[in-house]
Amino acid sequence: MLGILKSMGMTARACFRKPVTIEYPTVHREIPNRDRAFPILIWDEEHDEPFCTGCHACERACPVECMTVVMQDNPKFAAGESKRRKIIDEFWIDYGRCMRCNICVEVCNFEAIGMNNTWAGHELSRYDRGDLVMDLDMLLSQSKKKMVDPGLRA
Amino acid sequence: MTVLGAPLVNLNQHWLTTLLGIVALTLVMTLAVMFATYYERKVIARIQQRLGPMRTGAYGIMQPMADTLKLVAKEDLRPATADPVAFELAVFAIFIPAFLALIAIPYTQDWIVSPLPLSLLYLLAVSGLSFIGFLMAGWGSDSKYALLGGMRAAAQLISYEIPLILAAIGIVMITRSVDLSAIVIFQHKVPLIVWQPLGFLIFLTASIAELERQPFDIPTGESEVAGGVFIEYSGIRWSMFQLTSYVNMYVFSLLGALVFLGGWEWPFGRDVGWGYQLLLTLAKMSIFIVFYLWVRASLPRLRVDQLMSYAWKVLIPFALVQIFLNGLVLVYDLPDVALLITSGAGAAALVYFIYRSVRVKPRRPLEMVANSVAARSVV
Amino acid sequence: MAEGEEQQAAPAPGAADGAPGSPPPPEPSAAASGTTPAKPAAAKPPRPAREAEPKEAPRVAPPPGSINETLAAAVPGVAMRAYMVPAMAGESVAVEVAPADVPAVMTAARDDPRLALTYLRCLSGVDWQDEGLEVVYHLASLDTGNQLTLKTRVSYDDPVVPSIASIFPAADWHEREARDMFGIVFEGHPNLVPILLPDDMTDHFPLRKDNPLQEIDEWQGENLREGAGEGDE
Amino acid sequence: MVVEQDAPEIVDIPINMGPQHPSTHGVFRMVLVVSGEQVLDVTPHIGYMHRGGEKLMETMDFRQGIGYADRTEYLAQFSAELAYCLAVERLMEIEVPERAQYIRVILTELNRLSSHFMFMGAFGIDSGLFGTSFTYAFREREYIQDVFEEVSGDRLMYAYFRVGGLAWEVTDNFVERVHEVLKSSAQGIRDLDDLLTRNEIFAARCQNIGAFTAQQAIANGLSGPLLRASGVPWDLRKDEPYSVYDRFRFEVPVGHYGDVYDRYLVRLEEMRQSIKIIEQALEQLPPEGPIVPEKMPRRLRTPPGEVYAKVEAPRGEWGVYLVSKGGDKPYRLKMRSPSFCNLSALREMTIGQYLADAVMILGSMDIVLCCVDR
Repeated sequence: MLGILKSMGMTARACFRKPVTIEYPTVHREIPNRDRAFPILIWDEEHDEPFCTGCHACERACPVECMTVVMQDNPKFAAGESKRRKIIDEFWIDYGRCMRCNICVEVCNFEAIGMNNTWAGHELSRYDRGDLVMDLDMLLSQSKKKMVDPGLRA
Repeated sequence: MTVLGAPLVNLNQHWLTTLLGIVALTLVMTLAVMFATYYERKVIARIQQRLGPMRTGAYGIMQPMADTLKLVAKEDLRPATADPVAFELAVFAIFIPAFLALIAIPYTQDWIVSPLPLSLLYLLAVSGLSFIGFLMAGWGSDSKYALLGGMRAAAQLISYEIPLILAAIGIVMITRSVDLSAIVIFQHKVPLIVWQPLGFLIFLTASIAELERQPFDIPTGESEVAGGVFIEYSGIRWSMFQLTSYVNMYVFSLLGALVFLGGWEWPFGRDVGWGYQLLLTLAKMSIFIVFYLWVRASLPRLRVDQLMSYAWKVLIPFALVQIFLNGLVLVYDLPDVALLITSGAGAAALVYFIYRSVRVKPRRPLEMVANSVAARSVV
Repeated sequence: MAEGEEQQAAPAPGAADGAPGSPPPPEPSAAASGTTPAKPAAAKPPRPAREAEPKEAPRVAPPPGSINETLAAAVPGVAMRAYMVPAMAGESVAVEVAPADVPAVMTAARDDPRLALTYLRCLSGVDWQDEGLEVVYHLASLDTGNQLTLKTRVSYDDPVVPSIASIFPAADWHEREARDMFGIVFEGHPNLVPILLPDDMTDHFPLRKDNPLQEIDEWQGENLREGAGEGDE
Repeated sequence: MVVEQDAPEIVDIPINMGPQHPSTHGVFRMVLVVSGEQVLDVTPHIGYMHRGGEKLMETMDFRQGIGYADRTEYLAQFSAELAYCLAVERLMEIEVPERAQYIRVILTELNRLSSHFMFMGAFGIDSGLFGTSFTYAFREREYIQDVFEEVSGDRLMYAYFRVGGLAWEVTDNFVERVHEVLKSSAQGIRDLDDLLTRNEIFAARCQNIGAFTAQQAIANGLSGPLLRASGVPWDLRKDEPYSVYDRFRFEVPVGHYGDVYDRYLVRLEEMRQSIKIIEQALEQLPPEGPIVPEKMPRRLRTPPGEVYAKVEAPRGEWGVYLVSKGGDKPYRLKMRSPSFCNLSALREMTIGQYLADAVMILGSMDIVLCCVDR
């Protein structure tokens, strides 16, 4: 009896506390800078090209084999505009398979890949899982538009 | 004790008026139930520190509309192996009695669809019908969960019907009337809760059980029988079950408000106009509703055997004690205050008995081992 | 690392019944050159020669007074091979017995008050390919702190081990799992049906080494372009 | 008149509970044979979530495997990561720096808190509460996850421990944040305590059901709170201290009855003890220092050997039996998951109880189906 009253007292007290939930799709919680969504590639503003040289390090280290990298000779290197001999040609990441372990970021020697730390990196639901395979343009677009300051590095 | 006569306040007893009353009542009740679902979700959300529905309309006020639309538009399924007659009719077997109960309730002095001289008896009788519907639904669904739920519902509803009726008999003994209007008018000076605290406690617990709400929601227990009798129902049929359960909540809240809290009569008397009377009735009804919601959000569910023993070993004996005490007072023509004393003592005894019997038995507390383990010389 | 290897190396000469070929000759030398100040000649840090890396765990004899002696005393007449593996050093002694002796040893280990190994921690199967299948029992005592690793080997052709589910009820599901994954038949088990695998999957043992992982069918690159939208309606 | 031939035959009904049932905590199925409300027999069916994690981890090197350890035990991810890292570290004989050890302990204990909160919430629902305990528990759980997210970047699959230490430094305000969270967690524990512990209905539902004696618990290989509730003071943090657990003063709660109520109480008390441990660890945490050993090999290659590393996860003993033949991948990796071992005692506990109690007993085991099926 007393315990039941205690329970009911507890719930009555809680009634006057502030609700802790938020209206999610319209209100977004602030996410920390380190937040790890999905990997994206980073754009080198200075040379106007991606940092990525297509060295396959991340592809090899990926535990789930979600990446496909194709390397090419850098045309800008031939023109003398860049110091990168090789540059990324094609890059696919299957977001449907990626397990966001940050290993690709850790093994990258050029800081060319980073984890998206914006809400755009989380709200990625698609109607077709094929749409979750991101190509080079999509991977670079956020960094190009300076929408993201990639968070976590190691 | 004086017995107040029952000046029945009739509408013009024309069948058309009655029919209009019934239609209006059904519509109003449907809206009221929609509001109740919204209200319940909001209240429980606040208790749980959530926001509750917020997205349809301002503060989610249109949420019940959206729910209704969704439920009505949903595909109505019937399992292939279900018994079609029992499955389909079960809905009505539960739905109709709940609405039938509404016509005998005096909302104000004049607002009553069908004034019956036996309205209290009628109300209890009608509300006791619904267990047939639960059995039909449980049997007709051809699902083991539904069958279990139906059996539990039947056992529970019948068991708790008895203390409910016995508590009502105590009231009837004092007021010497089974007409609700008369009972309300009897409480002109003092609401019956004062004279019958024990009966009130019994009524309150038994009504929660009749409503199958926590902690007595055993027939529909989500975590055990996964919805019980409703497991195979969907769409409009399921929503009718829900509608019924909320209508029942209103019925019992109104009944409690009228019988124990003085309804529209106490404390302002009969002459304040129907607006105030209605407001008064609704205010008293909402006390019960808030209590039901609050209990729902606070308490876990009893087990079947505990539920049954609570009805048969606690509530029914105490209800009989109440009747006996009332009989003593009436036979020896003791003053009214004797009712309060005896029933109050009975209520105290009930509370003490429950306290004693359900008290968490003192057990050896956990032993806190700080160091003995390390002393076991682990390599 | 260097320190640890020296520690390993120290008891190695005393290894009485370690596995053949277990003496680790490359490691002391690697450790020694690692600890000595850099020689000018060996400008490159001396890599521990990969080829020379031992393929078998170095086994050392358990120190005298270890639990295996008690065990041997408790079940006389059972052939046992006791050893320790460096990483397990100081914790648990491994004892290898023949499959037929497992129930007797287990019963003794549980009931002998000196051992009191009442708690079966874990039961794992290991596929050693050419050397057959191994069942590893990890036992512990909650009273004395004793630890024991019991091992038994069976061949691929006749993977039968007597069940210990009647001795340790805890082994029930573990044995079913080992049957699922390795096809080890636990004789006398009350209910040896697949537990993690589908009920009809009784002829295919996923964790055996002859079951390589299936190639991942990639949803990217060229594959995606060719197969895009295929099978999607 | 005797109507024997017309007497209905009374049959025991087999009830299929799961794989989709509100209270099986995942895709778990049990077939209960009931006579009325009494359970006569139980047959648990597991394996719906079996993903071959052990096989997959055989193909992954020691860094890649950590992500899979997370996914195996998704309520006590840090414990699973820690066991995996401990196994590899023992095999490679890596000494983990102090600071990393302390941070590991802090995070693992916070993880225990969040896991037990999950238990409290779900258990309340099993007992029939309309989600109130769940929201209170999840409120605190979310606060704890906020810290995990700030540190590791993810709310659920942290992949933060590495062989040898940690993947990266914690945030600058880590200590203050943990203190804040501890404060709110203490509040959450009080709330749940008020809501449930003394509640007579809850006690009546929990007491004296699913009781196991110490002998039964040991024989059935139970571990963690279930074993301790049965009266066996066995906690790996005390008995076989790993990491830096031997430096903290805390107590191990031990029950006497071994029933569901004791399991609940043990978990509640463990949460308080966890707070104590974290507070001590925060005090002792070296403010500076490396988080990976200085002489860390670039490629993680283990010598051949085998090791059985175990940690006290919130659900019990999480063991990793790692067999290596040398190289950068395990040759065989067996995960001794506490949920699996505890669940195997379900049958013995449930038979003879009521149907509603079967749900409570299953709830009191606090299983994680991913961890059962691996």
